[in-house]
Amino acid sequence: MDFDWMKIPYAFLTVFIVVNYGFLMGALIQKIGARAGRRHGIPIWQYYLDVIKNYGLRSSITHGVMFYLGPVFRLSGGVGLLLFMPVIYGSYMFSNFSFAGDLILALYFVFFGTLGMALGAGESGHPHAAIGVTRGLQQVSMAELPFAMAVFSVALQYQTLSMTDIVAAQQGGLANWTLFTNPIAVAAAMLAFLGSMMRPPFDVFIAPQEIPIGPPTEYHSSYLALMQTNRAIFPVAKIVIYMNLFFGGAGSWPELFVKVFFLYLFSAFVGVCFPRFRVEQSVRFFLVWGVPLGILSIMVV
Amino acid sequence: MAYLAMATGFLLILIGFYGALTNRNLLRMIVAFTIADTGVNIVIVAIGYMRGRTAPILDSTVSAAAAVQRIIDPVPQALVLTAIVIGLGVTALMLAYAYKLYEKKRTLDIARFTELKG
Amino acid sequence: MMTKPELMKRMVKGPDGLEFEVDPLRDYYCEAPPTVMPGAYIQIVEDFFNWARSQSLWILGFGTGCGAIEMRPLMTPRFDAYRFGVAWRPTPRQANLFIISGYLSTKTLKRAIRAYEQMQNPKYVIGLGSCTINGGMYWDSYNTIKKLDEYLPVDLYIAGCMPRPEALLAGFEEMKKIIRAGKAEGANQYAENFAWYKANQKRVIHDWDMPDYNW
Amino acid sequence: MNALYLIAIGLGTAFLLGLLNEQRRDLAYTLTLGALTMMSAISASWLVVFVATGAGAVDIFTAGTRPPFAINLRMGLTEATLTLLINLTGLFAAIHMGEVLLAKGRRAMAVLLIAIMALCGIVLTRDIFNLFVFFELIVIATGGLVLLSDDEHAVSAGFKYLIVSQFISILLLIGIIFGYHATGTLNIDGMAAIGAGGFALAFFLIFIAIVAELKPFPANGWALDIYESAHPGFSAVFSAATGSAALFALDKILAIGGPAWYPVATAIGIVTFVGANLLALPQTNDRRLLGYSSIAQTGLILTVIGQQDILGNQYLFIAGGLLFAHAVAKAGLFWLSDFVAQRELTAWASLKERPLLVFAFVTFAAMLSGLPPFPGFYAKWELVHALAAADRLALLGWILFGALVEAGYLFRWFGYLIKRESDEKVACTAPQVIPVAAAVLAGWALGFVWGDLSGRSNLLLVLPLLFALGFLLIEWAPAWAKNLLAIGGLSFYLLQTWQDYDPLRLIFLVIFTLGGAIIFLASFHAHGRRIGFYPSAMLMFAGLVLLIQATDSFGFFAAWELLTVGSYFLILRGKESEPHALSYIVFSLGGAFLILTAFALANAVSPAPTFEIAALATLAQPVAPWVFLLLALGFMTKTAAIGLHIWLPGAHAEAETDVSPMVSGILLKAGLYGLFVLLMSMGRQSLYGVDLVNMLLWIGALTALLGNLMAIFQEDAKRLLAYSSIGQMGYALFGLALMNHLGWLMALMFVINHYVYKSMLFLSVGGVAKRTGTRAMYRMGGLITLMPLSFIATLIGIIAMSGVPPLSGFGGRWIFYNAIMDAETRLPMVLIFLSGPIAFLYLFRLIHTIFLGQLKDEHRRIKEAPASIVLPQMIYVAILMGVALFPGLILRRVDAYISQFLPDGALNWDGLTITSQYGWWNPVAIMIVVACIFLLIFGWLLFVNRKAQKVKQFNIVFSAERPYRPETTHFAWNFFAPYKKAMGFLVQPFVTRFWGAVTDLLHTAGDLGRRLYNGNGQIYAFHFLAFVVVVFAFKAGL
Repeated sequence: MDFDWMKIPYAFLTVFIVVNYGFLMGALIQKIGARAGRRHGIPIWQYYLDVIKNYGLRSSITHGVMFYLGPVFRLSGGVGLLLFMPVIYGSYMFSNFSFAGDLILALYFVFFGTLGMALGAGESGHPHAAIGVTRGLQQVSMAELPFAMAVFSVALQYQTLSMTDIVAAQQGGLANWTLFTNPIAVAAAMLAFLGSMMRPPFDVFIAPQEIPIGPPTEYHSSYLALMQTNRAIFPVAKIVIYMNLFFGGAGSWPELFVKVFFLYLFSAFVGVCFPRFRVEQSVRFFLVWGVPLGILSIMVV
Repeated sequence: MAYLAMATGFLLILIGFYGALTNRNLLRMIVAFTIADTGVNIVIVAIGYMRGRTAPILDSTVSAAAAVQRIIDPVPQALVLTAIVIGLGVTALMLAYAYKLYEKKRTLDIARFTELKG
Repeated sequence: MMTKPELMKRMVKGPDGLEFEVDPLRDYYCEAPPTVMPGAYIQIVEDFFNWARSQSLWILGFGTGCGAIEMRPLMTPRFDAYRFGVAWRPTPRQANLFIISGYLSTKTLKRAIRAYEQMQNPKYVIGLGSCTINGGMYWDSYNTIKKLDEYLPVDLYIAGCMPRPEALLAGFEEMKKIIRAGKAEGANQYAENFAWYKANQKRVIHDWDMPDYNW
Repeated sequence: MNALYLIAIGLGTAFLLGLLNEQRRDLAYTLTLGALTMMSAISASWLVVFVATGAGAVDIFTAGTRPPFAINLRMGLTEATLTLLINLTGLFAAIHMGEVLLAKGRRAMAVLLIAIMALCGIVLTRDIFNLFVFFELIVIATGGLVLLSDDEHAVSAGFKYLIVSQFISILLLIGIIFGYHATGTLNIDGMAAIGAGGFALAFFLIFIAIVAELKPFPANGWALDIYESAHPGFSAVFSAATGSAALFALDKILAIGGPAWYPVATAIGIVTFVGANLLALPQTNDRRLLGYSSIAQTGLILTVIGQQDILGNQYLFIAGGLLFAHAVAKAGLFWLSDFVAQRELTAWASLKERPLLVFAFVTFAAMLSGLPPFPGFYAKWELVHALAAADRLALLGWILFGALVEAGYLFRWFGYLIKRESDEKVACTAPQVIPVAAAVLAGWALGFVWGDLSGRSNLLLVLPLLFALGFLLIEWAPAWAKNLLAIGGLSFYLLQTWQDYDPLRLIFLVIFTLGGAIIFLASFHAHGRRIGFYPSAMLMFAGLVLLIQATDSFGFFAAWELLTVGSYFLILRGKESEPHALSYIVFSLGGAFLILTAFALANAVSPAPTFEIAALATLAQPVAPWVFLLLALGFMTKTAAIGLHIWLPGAHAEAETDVSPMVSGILLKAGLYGLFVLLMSMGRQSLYGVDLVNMLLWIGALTALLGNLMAIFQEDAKRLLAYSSIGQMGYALFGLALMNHLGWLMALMFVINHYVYKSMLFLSVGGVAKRTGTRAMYRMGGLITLMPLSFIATLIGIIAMSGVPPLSGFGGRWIFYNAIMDAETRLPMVLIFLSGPIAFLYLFRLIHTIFLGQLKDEHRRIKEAPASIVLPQMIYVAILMGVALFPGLILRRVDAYISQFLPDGALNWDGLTITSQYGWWNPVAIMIVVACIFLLIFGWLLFVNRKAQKVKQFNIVFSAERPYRPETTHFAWNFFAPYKKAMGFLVQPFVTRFWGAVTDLLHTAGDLGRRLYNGNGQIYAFHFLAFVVVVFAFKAGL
C-alpha cells in the first residue's frame, strides 16, 4: 500500500468524471421524475448552468467561521468518500486513496460531511436550519442501522472488510452478486439506501414546502454552488459503496455509469410514488421493516 | 414440705410480675416489684435449706468441727443479704423517680409518660 | 415612534454581574449600506456569466398579488417553465428574480423590500400587470403602491390585468434577453441611489423599525 | 499496681467526696478527675506490661483464699484494654460534663465514680454474684446519671429503665441461685468446668438477663429513650463503656454455657443488628439515631461472640476491632452532639464552619461503617473471610446488608451536615472539645494498631495514602500551592514506578496519575484555600494507584474502598450533589461488599493466608462462577452498567467544574480495570448453563444503547455528558466481553479515548457553565464568537467521540468492526450498531445549543473560560491529534501484551498502516488526504467568495419578517422531539423506579418497626418478657 505522486492526477480525473456524470445523471433523473408528472422537465445541462450562475453571483454574506466552513466540510466529505474507495475494480488508476482505509473508513466518512454541514447550518442562527438538521440526523441515524447490519453480514459472508476483495468475490457472472448470494442483506441495505438518499418519502428535512429547505436555508451563491457540486458527487460515491458491496462492482466506467444510474433510478422511482414521511414515521418504518431484515441477514449468513 | 418456702417464693414472684404488668399506677408497680423482690429473696434462702439441719450459727450448740454435718448451706443466706440491700436501693430510687414524675405531670399513670417513642 | 418593547434599548445584567446596555438595532442587525458590485473584469467573462444567469432564472416564491396564481400553471405539464431553466426557490438568499405579481399594499411593500434586500447581487425584478405600473384599478386607494419603480428597480413589466402563463413565459424570454444584454443591473442601480429609494420607501412606510439595508 | 486498686480508688474517692462540704465543688471535681486518671493509668500500666512481656492473665484473690470460697478478679490483656477504654471514657465524660457536674455538686461526681468503678468491676470479676452486684450498681448509677440531662423527658426514660432492670435483676438472681445450687460454686471458671448441662434453665435465665443488658432488638425501647434524653456525655459512657463491659460479661458467661449457646447468641445478635439498622433509617432525632446505631453495633459484636467457635484465634482481633471502633466512634459522636443546638439531623449543618469538627465527624462515620484505614475495616475483612470459610453465607449476607444500611444512614447524615443550611452557631468550650479530639486521635491510633495486628499490609504505612493524608496537615496553605504539590506528587509517583508494570497496567497508571495531573491543572481556577478538596482528591488518586499496584485480594479491596471514599467526598462538594453523592456511596459500597464476598468465597475454596489475584484463575469449579458473578456485579456498579447506573448522572453532573472530569474520565476506569483483571484471570465462566461472559456482552450492548439514548433527551449539558459516559462504558464493557484479542484492544482504545475527550468535554462545558451561570443548554447559545477556545475543544471532542475518520474515535470503531468479525454471538452487535449513530445525535445537540444558534442578551459580554480551564483542554486537543496520527505508540506494546492471553487476531503495526486479518487502516494517510482535500476546497471557496459581508444574528431569512427575540429564535428545547415520540418507550425510568421502590420498602419497614416503641414503660417490660419466652422457645427448638 505505498503512495506515489501519480495518484493525485488520477484522483482529479476520477473527481472530474464523477462530477460531470453526477450533473448529467441528476438532471436526467429529475427529467424522468418530471416526465412521470407528464412535464417536459429540465434540460440535461441545467445543473451546469445553475452551478456556474451560483459561482458567478457577485455578493454573499457570512454568519461566521463555522458557517463559512460548512460547505467546505460538505464537499470535502463527498470528495473524500469518493477518493477513499476503489471506484473501478482492478484498475490502479481509479483505486485512488483506498490504501488509506477499508470499508469501515468509507462507512464512517459519510458522517464527516453531515457533521460539517450540521455545524455550518447551526452557526447560521436560523431555527429552520437547526430543525432541519435535527430531523435529518434522526432519520439518517435510524436509516444507518439496517445498512450497518447488512454491511456486517456481507463482511461475515466474505470474511473480509476490504472492498476490493468483496468485489473480487462477486466477479464472474450475475449469479455471484451479493444480490443473489445474500438477498436479505441487500433488501435491508436497499431500504437504508432509500433513507439516506434525501428523496421522498424520507426528505422531510430538505423539502421546500416543509421548513424552507432545512439546513441549507441560509446558504446561497458560492456556498450553494459547493453544495450543488457535492450534490453531484456524494450520491454517486454512496451508490458506489452499494454497487461494490451488493451489485458486483464496476470493471469499467460505462459499467459503473449504468449501475449507478439504475440504483439512483430505484430511489427516484420510490420517491415519485410515495408521499413524505414525518420523522417519527420514518424512524418507526426503519425499526419495523429495516431492523428485522438486518437481524435476519446477520443470523442467516 | 421442704419445698413450701420455695413455692411461696415463686408464687410471690409471679404475683409481683402480674402486679407490675397490669397496674398502670406507678406506686402500685413499685409495690409489686418489692413483692417480687421479697419472693426472690425467699427463693434464695429456700435453696440453702437441707432437711434436718440447723441454722449456720457457730455457738455452743454447734461446734466448728461438727458444723459441716449439722448446719444448712450458709452461702445463699450471705447472698440474700446483699440482694435485700440492693432491692432496697433500687426501690428507693424508683420511689424518688415516681415522686419527680408526679411532680412533673401531676399524675401517676405510666401511660401518660410516652413522649419518647418511635 | 419606536414603540415595540423588543426593539427598545435596555440595560442587561450578565451572569457575572456586569451591567451593560443592549441596543437591538445595533446589536442584532448589520447596518452596512449596500455597495455597487462591479461585474467580472473581462467583458467576455461577464457575458458568459450573464448568459449562465439568464439560463438559470431562480424565482423567489413570494406571491404578492393576484398574479401569483398565474405562476402556478408554469409548474404544471401544460406550461412547464422548468424547460427554460426557470425554478422556484423558497428563500430570497438563493433567488435571483423577484416577481411582484400584482398590487402591493404598503404592508406587503415593507416585507417585499426586506425580501429584495436579502437577495444576492445581481437580482432582477419583474412587475406583473398594470397595478405595478401605475396603481392599476387601485389607482386611488390609500394603502397601495402606485408606481413600483419608485421603491424597487424594476427590469421588466408584463402587461395584462394578470398576464396569462404564456405571457409570463414570453416575459421570461424577454428578461433573458435583457440579462444577456447586460442591462439588468437593477441591484447596482439600487445601491447607487439607495438614499433616494429609501426616502421614497420611508415616505410610505411609517414604522420602518429596521436598519436601512436589511442583509 | 494491683488491679484491685481500680475498684478501691473509685470507691474510696466517691466516699471521700461525701466528706467534703458542699461549697468546695471544684476541689471535688479535681479529685474526681484525679481518681479517674489514676484508674486509667493503672489499666494502662497493666496493658503495657501485657503487650511488652506477653505474659498470661493474672488472678487477684480477695479475702486471702482461693475461689470458690472468695471472689477473684482476673486481669488479662483483654481486661486491661477494656478497663482502659472504660476509664478513659469515664475520664473524658467527666471532662466533657464539667459544668453540669459542678452545677449538680459532688454527689453527681460520686455517682459517676461509682459507675466507672462498677464497670471495671464487671470486666475484672470472675464471680457471678459479684457480677450481679456490679450490674445492679450500674443500674442505680445510670438511674442517677440520667438525671444530669436538661431534657425533662429524661425522668420518664430513667423510670422505664428501672422497671426493666428490676425484671432483669429478678431473672438474674434466680438464675444465679439455681446455678449455685447445681454447681455448688459461684465462680464462673468453676461453673464453666462443670458445664451448663445440669442447670440449663438456670443458665438460660442468667444468659437472657445479661443479653437484656445488651439491649437486644425487640426489647430495647427503654435504652433508646435513655439515649435520646440523657446528657450526651453520659450517653457516651452508657453506649461505649456499659456496652463493652456487658459484652465482655456475656463472653465470660458463654464460657459456662459452652458452644450449644452460640447459635442463640448469633441469632439474637444478627436480629438486633439488622433490626436496629432498619429502624434507624427513618430516624430524624440525632441522638435516637445514635442510640439505634450503638444497639446495632452491639448486636454485631454479639453475633461475632456467637461465632467465636469458627473464628478461632482471630476472634479477639475481630471482636476487639469492632468493639473499639464502635466505642470510640459512638462516644465521639455523642460528645459532638452536645455542640449542636437542635436535635434534627439537618441541624448538624451548623458544624460546617468548623473544619476540625467536620473531620472528627468523618473519622467517626468512617470508623462505624468499617472503611479503611480504621480497625472496623480489618475486622470486617477477617470476619467475612471466616464466615465464608465456615460456609455461613446467609449470616454473611445479613451482616453485609446491615452494614450497607448503616453506611447509608450515616452518609446521609454526613450529607446533611455538609450540604444543609443552619443559622445556629456552634457553642463549644475547650473542655467539650478535648474529648472529641482525644476520640479522633484514639480512632487513628487504633487504625494504626489494628493495621499492625492484622498481619496484612498496614494501610497507614502505605506511601500514597500517607501522601493523601499529608494534605490534611497543610489545609491552611493556599489552593495553588496544594495544587502544585498534588501535580508534583502524581507525576513523581509515575516517574518512580512506571518501569515495573506490564503495558496494560501502565496505560491505566498513566491515565490515573498523568491524567489526574492534567485535570489538576484546571484546579488552578479556584481561589482561596479550598478546604477538603485536596485530601479527598488525593485519597481517590491514592486508592486508584494502589488498585493498580495491588496483587493480593486485601490490597485490591482496600484500594477499592479508599478510592470509593475519596471520590464520594469529591462528588459531595458539588452544590446540589447531596442526594446523588449518597446514591453513589451506597451503590459503590454495595458493589464493594459484593467484591468482598467474592474474595471471601475464593479464599475459602483455596485457603491461603494472602489470596493472590492471579489465583482466581485456578479456582475450583463449584465456586468459580459465583465468584465471577459477584466480582463482575461489583465492578459494574463502578462502570454504571444499566441497572446500576442511576447514581452516575447526578454524581457527575452536580460535581464541581474540575471534579466532573476527574470522576468521569478517571474513576470509571477503575471499574474497567477490575473487569480487565477479572476476565484476564478467570476467562469464560458459566453458571447453571448460562455463559456469564455472554451475559456481560448483552449488558454491555444494552448499556451502550440505553446510555446513549437517554443522553439524547437531556436538557442539562453535564447530565448529557454523564449519560454518554454510561454509553461509552457500555461500549468498553462490550469490547471486553467479546473475549477476543481485538475486543480487548478496542476496550483499551476506549479507555484512552474516553478519558481524553470526556475530560475535555466536561472541562469545556464546565468553563461555559461557570461563565454563563447555568448548565441548562436551552439558556445558552451563540457562544462561538465569545468562547472560541472552548468551541474548538468541544468540536474536536465531538468529532473524536462520534468516530468520524480523521480523529482517534475512528480507530476505536475500526478495531470494533474487526473484533466482531470473529465473535461467536452476533445479536448484541445490533444494539451497538444503533448506539453508534445515536452518539452522533446528542453530540450535535451539545455543540449546537451551547455554541451555535442565537446569542442571548445577558451573554453578550461573556469572557472566554478561565485560562486554567482552557489550558488542559488544549493539551487534550494535542493528545487527541497525537493519538489520532500515531495510535501505534501506545497500542503496539499493549497489543503484544494481550496476545499472551488471546493470541489469535493480533494486528501488525509495521509501517504507518495497521493491518488486521480483515482490513487495514492508515491514520496518517487519512489525515493527510482529508487535510489536502479540505484545504484545496477551502482555497477554492476563498477565491470564489472573497467579499462576503459579515452579518449579525438577526440577519436571517425569517419569511420576510423580523425575528422577535434571541430566546424565541434559538432552537434548543426538546431538541429531538420526534425521536422521543418514536423511541421514547426505551427510556422510561424503570430502573430508577425499581431502586426507589427498594429504598421506600426499607423506609416503610423501618417506620412500621418504629411503631413497636409506643413509649409506655410497661409495654417495654412486656416486650422484654415476651422476648425471654421467644428466646427460650427458640433455644428449646434448636
